[in-house]
Amino acid sequence: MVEPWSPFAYLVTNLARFVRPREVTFSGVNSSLPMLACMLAKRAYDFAFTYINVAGGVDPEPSSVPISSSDPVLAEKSAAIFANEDFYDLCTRGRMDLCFLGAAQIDGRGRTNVSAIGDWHDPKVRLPGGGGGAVMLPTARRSCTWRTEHSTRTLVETLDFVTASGGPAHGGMYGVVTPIAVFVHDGDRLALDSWHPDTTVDEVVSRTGFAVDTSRAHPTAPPTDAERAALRALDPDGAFERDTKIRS
Amino acid sequence: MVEPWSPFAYLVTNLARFVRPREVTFSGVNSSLPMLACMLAKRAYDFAFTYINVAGGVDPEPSSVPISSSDPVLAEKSAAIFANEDFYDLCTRGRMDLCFLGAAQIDGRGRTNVSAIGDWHDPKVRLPGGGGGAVMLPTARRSCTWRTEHSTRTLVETLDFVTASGGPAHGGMYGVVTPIAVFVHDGDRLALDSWHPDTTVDEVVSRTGFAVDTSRAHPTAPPTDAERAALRALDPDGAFERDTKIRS
Amino acid sequence: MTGTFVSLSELAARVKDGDSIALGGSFLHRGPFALVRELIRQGRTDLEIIKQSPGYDIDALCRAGAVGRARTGIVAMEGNFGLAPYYRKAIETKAAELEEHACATLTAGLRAAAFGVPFQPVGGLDGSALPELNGWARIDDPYGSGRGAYVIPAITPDYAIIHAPEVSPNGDVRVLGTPHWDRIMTRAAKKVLVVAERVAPLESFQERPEITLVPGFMVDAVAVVPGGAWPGSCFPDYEIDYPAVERYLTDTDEAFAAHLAAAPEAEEAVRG
Amino acid sequence: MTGTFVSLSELAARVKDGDSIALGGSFLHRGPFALVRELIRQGRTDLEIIKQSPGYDIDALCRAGAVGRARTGIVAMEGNFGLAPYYRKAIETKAAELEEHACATLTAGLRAAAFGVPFQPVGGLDGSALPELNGWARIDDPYGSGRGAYVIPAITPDYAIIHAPEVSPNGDVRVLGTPHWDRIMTRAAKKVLVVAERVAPLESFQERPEITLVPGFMVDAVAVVPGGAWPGSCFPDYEIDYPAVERYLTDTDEAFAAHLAAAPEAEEAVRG
Repeated sequence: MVEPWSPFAYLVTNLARFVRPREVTFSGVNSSLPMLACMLAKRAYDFAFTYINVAGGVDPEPSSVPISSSDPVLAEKSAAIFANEDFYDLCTRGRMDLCFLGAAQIDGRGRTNVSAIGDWHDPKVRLPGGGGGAVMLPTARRSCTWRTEHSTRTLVETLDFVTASGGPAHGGMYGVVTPIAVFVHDGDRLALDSWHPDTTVDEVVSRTGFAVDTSRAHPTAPPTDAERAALRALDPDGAFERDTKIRS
Repeated sequence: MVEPWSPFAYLVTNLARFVRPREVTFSGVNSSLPMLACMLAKRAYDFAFTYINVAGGVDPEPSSVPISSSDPVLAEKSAAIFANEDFYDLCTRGRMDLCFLGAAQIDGRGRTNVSAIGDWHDPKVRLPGGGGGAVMLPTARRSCTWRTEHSTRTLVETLDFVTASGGPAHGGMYGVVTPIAVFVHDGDRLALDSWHPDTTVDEVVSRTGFAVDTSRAHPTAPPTDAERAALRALDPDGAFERDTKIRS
Repeated sequence: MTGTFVSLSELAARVKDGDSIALGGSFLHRGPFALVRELIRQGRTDLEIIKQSPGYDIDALCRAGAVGRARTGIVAMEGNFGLAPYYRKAIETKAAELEEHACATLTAGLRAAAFGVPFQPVGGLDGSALPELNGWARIDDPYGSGRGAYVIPAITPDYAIIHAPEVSPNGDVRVLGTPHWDRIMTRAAKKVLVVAERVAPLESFQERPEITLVPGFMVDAVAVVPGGAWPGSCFPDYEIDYPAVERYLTDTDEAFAAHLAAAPEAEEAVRG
Repeated sequence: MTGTFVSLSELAARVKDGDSIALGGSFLHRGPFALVRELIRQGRTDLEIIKQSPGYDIDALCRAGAVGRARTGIVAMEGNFGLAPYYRKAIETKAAELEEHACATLTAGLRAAAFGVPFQPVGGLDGSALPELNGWARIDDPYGSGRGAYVIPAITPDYAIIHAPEVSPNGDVRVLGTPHWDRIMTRAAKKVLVVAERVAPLESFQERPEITLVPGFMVDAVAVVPGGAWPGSCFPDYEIDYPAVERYLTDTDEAFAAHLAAAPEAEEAVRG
């Protein structure tokens, strides 16, 4: 019997799969899932890449997995402190390969809203703000985001506010992972790349607020033994899984 | 009998006298005399000031006096490394009180040429270039310079090239020291402030290429015992005095 | 030169109603939280908060009604706590005004101030609604590259206020691990105030001067407050006190009062 | 990741005729002088030299006819040696072209490249003839302060080449004392080459990561050349060899050849 692929594990694993050999990959504040994804990639994949994070760490060897994705433990055993100004400049000068950036709403072009629900000037919900997004999304070579809720509230036809968008080189988020699907940008729009084997294309489409091309989609490849083992090692007692409020 | 006041000692001592309590004072590359002046001021004057230098030192306690005014010894016992970008930014944002800046030619307005003798594009002599001058002279609160030759070649009516000039706040060099005189800017032009007791106002005027107001000038106050003792301690065997090629 | 050491209450008293303050650290890490609480105790109002990623600090200040304006990039409690509830309420009710930045645009404004120039170009922002919202100008490259850049106006806080594990007797500031945004804040602000865990011997600074983040001559005053970054972390001394953050988030006046009273500096604050 | 360690000759071979190279250090201090000499031995020509305060390096390169263009702030041998004679001759005879900067305008151009923007405002320059000479544009503050600033176009060296006392096995670079302009050079350049005195244990970097100037992932290749900053200093290892500088300045081809042959890396260079 195959172990079920929990929404949490699906998210972390598919975020990790965006990491590529020899590249520079970044995770920031408020980003526990990308942090876990980068740590999973380091453990599970048989290639080298540079992992930098908002704690200043460069390929750190944290003694524990912190709740806060900006925790100083993420710089343990780092041989350098590559701090905020440095990694932002790295990104704006075009040397950041992959950025994980948060989003509240995502539209079909891969743009994001992290600012407000409702009118910005009279918000129904004031959101955290985009952090690095407005500067990093247009300048990083690729950016990926995630949502723990796959719904027409989060994947929308029209953003309430465009916090971050794509730059001259690309159209927005390269990849989006939800508890049931993985989207990849086709240069014009986000297209369905794969769906959780326990769901269907129809369900993904019906729960997505923007029109989505599914013509090249396929069921997501199940987690490898190495991916499962890595995630188990990172979250042995399931604390992160419990803390991640997923609406799937 | 009073010990003679050598041109070298006159230069160093009168540069030191521009240092004021509680201020931030800077010496840079190619600036042995200002370096000695700052070290003299630390030893001879009964007030505190912050001495920063191009070696990154902040109030250092050098174990020896280096030939190069950018030598790492000038950061010994410093509690911080305040490096190039930092001290330039300090200056351009208006927090540098006193800068010592080199010059080849100085005009009556206190502007400097450190670029070329003759036409810049077809120079008779290509000079070192102004280093910090063009940015620091307009932005430091006060700047001072020195020449080891007091002549109509160095203190000129017309610069061959304007490397550095004054900013909106002031007209150029605040102070100029030569082997025989001290000039201070009166807001409009450099005026004679004092002359070496062994020379005369007439000699100073005749050897100065620009018109100079002498109406408030007086003989330079002789070196104090503390100033003499400090310079003796800094240059016990007269090596700096010999190395300083003075044409007086 | 000798550093100026004062009590926490004296340090806070330097900040006046309506001042703009850049707060060091990020989210729950190494923030000048003792000073923030002392500003609340002293009843400060109409503060302008400048920080790329505030959280507990701006939330507590909003809860106390001390904030007039926020210039921020991302605001959250982080960890598992989500949004900063009192900040959110202050913005939604318009009790406080928000100038929404990307973290890097706030940094650009601080860089302009630190560099002594009126504006600073910044990369990115293409397609974002933030430039129009904030009235940021786009300037074409005068050198004909065909590229342009948005420029951010200089941001000059009245005070940069940072928390550090160690200061020297001369007020030199040492930080271990990431400096977050503290470096550029201390260069951009008119004055620098520091809360430190402890005074370390001058010799330890002289041995490794490269680590010193702020030389003493740039520091206006220091208050030594052990544990002052509580309930946040101060590397390498202590980690986040998550239960204390959770208690802070209890939505009653009593809980907030109890939280302020439980802070490490509370005893001194009562004395002061 | 493991650093890429190569011989000095291989390191130099990465730089091609016509490339622009930013050289670390200042005057006779911690310059990548072994690499500079190796470029001379390999007969490189038409190089663009970018450095705020070059001296021995640019002088030797001019002496060998390797320089096509200089972008510099101040050029001198320093100490008691005065002007850099072969640099001076190269400019006066127009063998090399000069783009004269203030140190801070060169830094501004490097900052533009490091920040990913086409131009960078810089303070000062009021009344200087340099902006007109270089065609630098002045831009008014679009935010109505009435202030303006000259802006410097981005300067993106093909290579930043620095000398450091220590690298880690992963190519992390540690510098003690002032970094001079090495930080901004390594952020502005397309690629970073490093000459190091020695490889130090990774653990020593992990103990004090704050001191690391360049993380290994930014470094293209490293050559280990003990004494490579000769005849200059490399803090904390050795001081300037003034007699060697004096011998270098002897104006004969033989003296220059003897100088190159006497360099610490000469044996390896012969082998390589």
